[in-house]
Amino acid sequence: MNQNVYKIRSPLYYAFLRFLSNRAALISGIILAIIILMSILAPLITQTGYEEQKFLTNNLAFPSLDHWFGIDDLGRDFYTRIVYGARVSLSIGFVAAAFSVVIGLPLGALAGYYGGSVDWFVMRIIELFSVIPPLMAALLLAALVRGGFLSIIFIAALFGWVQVCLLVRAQVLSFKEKEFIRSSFALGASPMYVIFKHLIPNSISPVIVGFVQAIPLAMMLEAGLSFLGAGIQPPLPSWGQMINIGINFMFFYWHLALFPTLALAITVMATTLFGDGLRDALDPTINDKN
Amino acid sequence: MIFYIFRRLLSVIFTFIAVSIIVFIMMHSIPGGPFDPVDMPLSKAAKDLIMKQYGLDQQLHIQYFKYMWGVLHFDFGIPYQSPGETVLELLGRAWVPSLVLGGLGVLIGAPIGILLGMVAALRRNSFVDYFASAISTLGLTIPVFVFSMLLILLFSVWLNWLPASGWGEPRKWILPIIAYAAIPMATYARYTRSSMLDILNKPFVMVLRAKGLSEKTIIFRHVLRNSAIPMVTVFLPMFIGTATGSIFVEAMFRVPGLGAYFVSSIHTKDYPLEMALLLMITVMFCFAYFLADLAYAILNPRIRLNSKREE
Amino acid sequence: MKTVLELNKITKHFDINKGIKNIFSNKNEKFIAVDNVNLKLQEKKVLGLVGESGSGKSTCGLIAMRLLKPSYGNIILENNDITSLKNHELKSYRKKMQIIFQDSYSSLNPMMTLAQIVIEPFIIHNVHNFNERQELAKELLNKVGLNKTYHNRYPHELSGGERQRVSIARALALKPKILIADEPTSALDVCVKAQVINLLHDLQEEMGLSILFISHELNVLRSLADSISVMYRGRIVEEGGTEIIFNNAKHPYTKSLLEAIPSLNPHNRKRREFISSDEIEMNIPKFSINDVKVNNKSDKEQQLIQINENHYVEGVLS
Amino acid sequence: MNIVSIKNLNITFKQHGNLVHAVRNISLDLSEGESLGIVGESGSGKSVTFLSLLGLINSPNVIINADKLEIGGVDLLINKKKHLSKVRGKIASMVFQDPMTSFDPLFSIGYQIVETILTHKNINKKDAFNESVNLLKKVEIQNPEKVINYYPHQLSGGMLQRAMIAMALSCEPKLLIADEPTTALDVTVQAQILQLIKDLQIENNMSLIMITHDLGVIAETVDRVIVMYGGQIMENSNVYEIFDNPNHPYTKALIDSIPGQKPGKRKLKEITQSERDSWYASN
Repeated sequence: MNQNVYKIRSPLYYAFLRFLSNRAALISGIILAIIILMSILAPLITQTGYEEQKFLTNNLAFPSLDHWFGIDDLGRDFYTRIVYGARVSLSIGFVAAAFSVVIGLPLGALAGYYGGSVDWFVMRIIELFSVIPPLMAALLLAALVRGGFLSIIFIAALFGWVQVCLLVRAQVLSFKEKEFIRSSFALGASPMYVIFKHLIPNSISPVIVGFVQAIPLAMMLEAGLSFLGAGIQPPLPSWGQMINIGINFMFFYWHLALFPTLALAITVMATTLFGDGLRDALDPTINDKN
Repeated sequence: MIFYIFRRLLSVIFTFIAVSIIVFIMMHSIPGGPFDPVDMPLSKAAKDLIMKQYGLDQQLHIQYFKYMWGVLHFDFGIPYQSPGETVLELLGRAWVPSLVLGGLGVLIGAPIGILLGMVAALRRNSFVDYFASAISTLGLTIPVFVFSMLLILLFSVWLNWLPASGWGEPRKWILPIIAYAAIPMATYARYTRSSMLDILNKPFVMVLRAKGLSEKTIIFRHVLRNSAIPMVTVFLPMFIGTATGSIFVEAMFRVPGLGAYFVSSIHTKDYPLEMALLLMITVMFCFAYFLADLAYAILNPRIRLNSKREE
Repeated sequence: MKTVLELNKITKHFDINKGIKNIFSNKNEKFIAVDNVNLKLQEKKVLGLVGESGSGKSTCGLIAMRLLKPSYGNIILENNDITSLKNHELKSYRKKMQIIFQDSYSSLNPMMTLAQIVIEPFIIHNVHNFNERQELAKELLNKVGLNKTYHNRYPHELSGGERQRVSIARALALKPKILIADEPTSALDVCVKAQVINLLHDLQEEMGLSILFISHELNVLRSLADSISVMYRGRIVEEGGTEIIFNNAKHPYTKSLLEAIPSLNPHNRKRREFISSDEIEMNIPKFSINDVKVNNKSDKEQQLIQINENHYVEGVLS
Repeated sequence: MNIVSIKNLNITFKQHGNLVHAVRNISLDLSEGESLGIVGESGSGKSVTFLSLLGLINSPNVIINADKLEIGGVDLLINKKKHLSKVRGKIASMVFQDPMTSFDPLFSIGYQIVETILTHKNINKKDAFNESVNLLKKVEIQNPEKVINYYPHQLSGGMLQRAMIAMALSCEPKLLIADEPTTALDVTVQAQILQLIKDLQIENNMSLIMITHDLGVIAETVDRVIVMYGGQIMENSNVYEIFDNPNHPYTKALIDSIPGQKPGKRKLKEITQSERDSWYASN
């Protein structure tokens, strides 16, 4: 090692380098950032609120210069509704993913660390979840809690935690056998010390990957339920809801169907690709591409 | 071997009962009953008569046990929305469109996906590799109803080649089948590609080359055989998932399949139909996973011939 | 000579089926990894524990460190039995005994800098304040030959030999009396192996360490160990001073081990005769009472027969 | 006639941006029936040289160029694919380090040996099967009729390595390349495998290339030794020369740093970084 000033490089720095080299993930990361910005600055970049029916006169008008996405069936500016739809979709995605991590991380860590009956119990619950058809159960739940913002988050988190739990459990299981865990036990460390000082810092990558991958799942579930009328109730704008309305006008007013569909597709794809990029960057052992 | 099968059957029964309880309670706690004045303007007396006739006035747990007793005798009760037939008959009728469209979707989608995955793994960083990765990413990320919407917009609305909806003569089947095929194709493309790449990097492939085997023999006789095992275990659960119909595809293409009936049974709170649908699909998933594990154990000699290492 | 660490009648069973999801047979076989082993580690001495893979030598190391519960037998550390102490009671004893492993990469937390790794023992036993800890860490890293530029580097930036030095530094942080080395040099290249052996050599003398050195390489033990115990299929078959073992080994297995070491002189190449495991079991050495030291304990338990001052062999006393 | 002749072989790897010179103009010749040992630390390029010889390095970002690259008279520089198929398994075959991962887990040992025989000889399956049973006998595997139908996970490391040697010899190659064949095995099993390779080499008048980091293996099995460091050949002379009076300092250091040569606890000779830098830059 040459003696000059040696730049200290943490493993996360190299993960960042690997992420930058993955063009697809980078581009989708930028798109995702733009969409997030758009939804935060929604009031600034839209003319009216998402409810004001100011353009009843030229109802269902096609996209024009002053109304980029045209007018919807109730005379509201469609571009505004799409932008506010982003806010709904993303917030549900992020909050549900956060809850998925809040539920999945501890369960995964405990199942992985203690094994035995704890692990058996957690795995039976996961088995139960993987056997019930997800959408049908979600529909049933949505009907039970009468749809709405918070209940959708609850349902999305209910199905999201399984993924995070499995990722964390696998990571803890593989690290539990590592010698540096044995060494710290040999030093006299208590289980709590080992979990917080060794296992959790090394589980950052599955947690981040689990979180980012839970977002598109939650968004898709919200859009699906809203599409079936059991999700977000009007007037709160949701892309799934708009697509449902869009079908009826599809033959004559294509813009009502096209824009929400594209919006949802782009957002979900950007998030998923961004998540995949993170996963490959954080865990170089999965040599998928080259 | 029998010991293992017995343990798995036990867990299937346990799951069946657990799911039935959860669903039963959830179903009945949805506010409003099947014969509310809102849906059907009925006088109080007439409503009580019907409730009595369907046994809905009894206490919840009694209803549950009566229902489960019926299930044991394959009597899933009478659907409220079409009292003329039993739930089983309705399901038999309703499953045909889902099975045909979903089934064909998987049977078409999976092989194409496998082919794409194989070519992508063999021609790495070539056009096909990027195309296959793009297809698999698209397929897995775009929600199915969005994809169906795009199909309808493209082929029915603008190009006007295919009818947008309906179930009947085969021309109407094309779009739903494509919609169904998207996810299996994408999953298998990605799955085949990564499992083949994984096998290709294994040391024994280098030994095969050093032995002088031709690249073709190595791929078809060894690499494919090794990467086939994970693919076989994925097939059955995926087939069940798709062949029981997707609510979205059936809603978008107005197909009277299981998904459609499920949605309507929730709105009309058609308890027997709802329960039967959910339980049937859950049991099928249980068996699918069980058979998948069994197939994995049989195909993999390491588990089939589980003997100590010969000294 | 004071015994600092003693393993007394240690036995360890593993049942085979619990581990792998065994589909095709549910009969429950027991695998005996360690069978009634007695080991004594003298103060300031290096005891070599040699045996092939699957002989149970690493299991003994883990049991001695109380990282693995023995099925039977007890561990005596400086004359107190620590076999069934609870974790918090055991903590003070932990300071006296430390372990280093073979796979140097997985013995260091990839997310921690080298300084943090070496400081961890002080944090666990909360000794010294923050500045003292930094100072001690620098000192420890220097002692194992890693200058201050290594201080906040990460494990993935180090070579195998360097990583092994860090785990040695961490093990010596609390100035233990006993070091258990579980094949620390097996995965290293020839030259790096020599450096680590020399390092252990110096540290042993400087700190008066007693080392239980577990290895499958007899030649490594020849340059490092004062006495050697030979393990075969979970039991000790021969024990004695290093040169005694090298020059007149009695047990057939020890002989086959010595025979198998490739000689470094092409001139004395020779064809070797190999004996199978059943032949080893068949001709266990036999000794008559009179020509053997009289103080052999007569109880059946005592497996090893003392045949002279510092040499014990598994054998039949007739 | 030389079975192997290599002139100025250079192998460079492109790793995200910078070029790593794994092998720097290596030249060596091996005559028929001769046994050559390649010794060096990990990363000295000893394995890469011979893997590239048989075209077994298929990563896209590797550049291999040489003035001459010939095995058994077959020139591997021009239209590699066709010529390689003539060489691999027939003229030259290889034995690898870890027997546990060198067999396809889904096929029995017998199948994988018969498969090799049928690739090179057009004889019917029955004869190929009998031939492979004899091969297992030749590598001293007990009751070969039973073992032939076993799967790789049912055999121990030593047995699998013997099966791999049998597979390598199935088409009577003129050259056997053994890449650290005994590193993953126990000491007693290692001695048996080395002796087996030696006997088979003499019996079939085969040339042998033994790649290892262990000078003991070299002393036991080969006639000539090439010491490699940093992708270059440091010394190339017969085995007695190397051990009796090594002339390159690196070879001396390698020999002196081997533990356990003399009785008693003693320190071993170490190599300093400055020495390493000087050798790396030397020729």
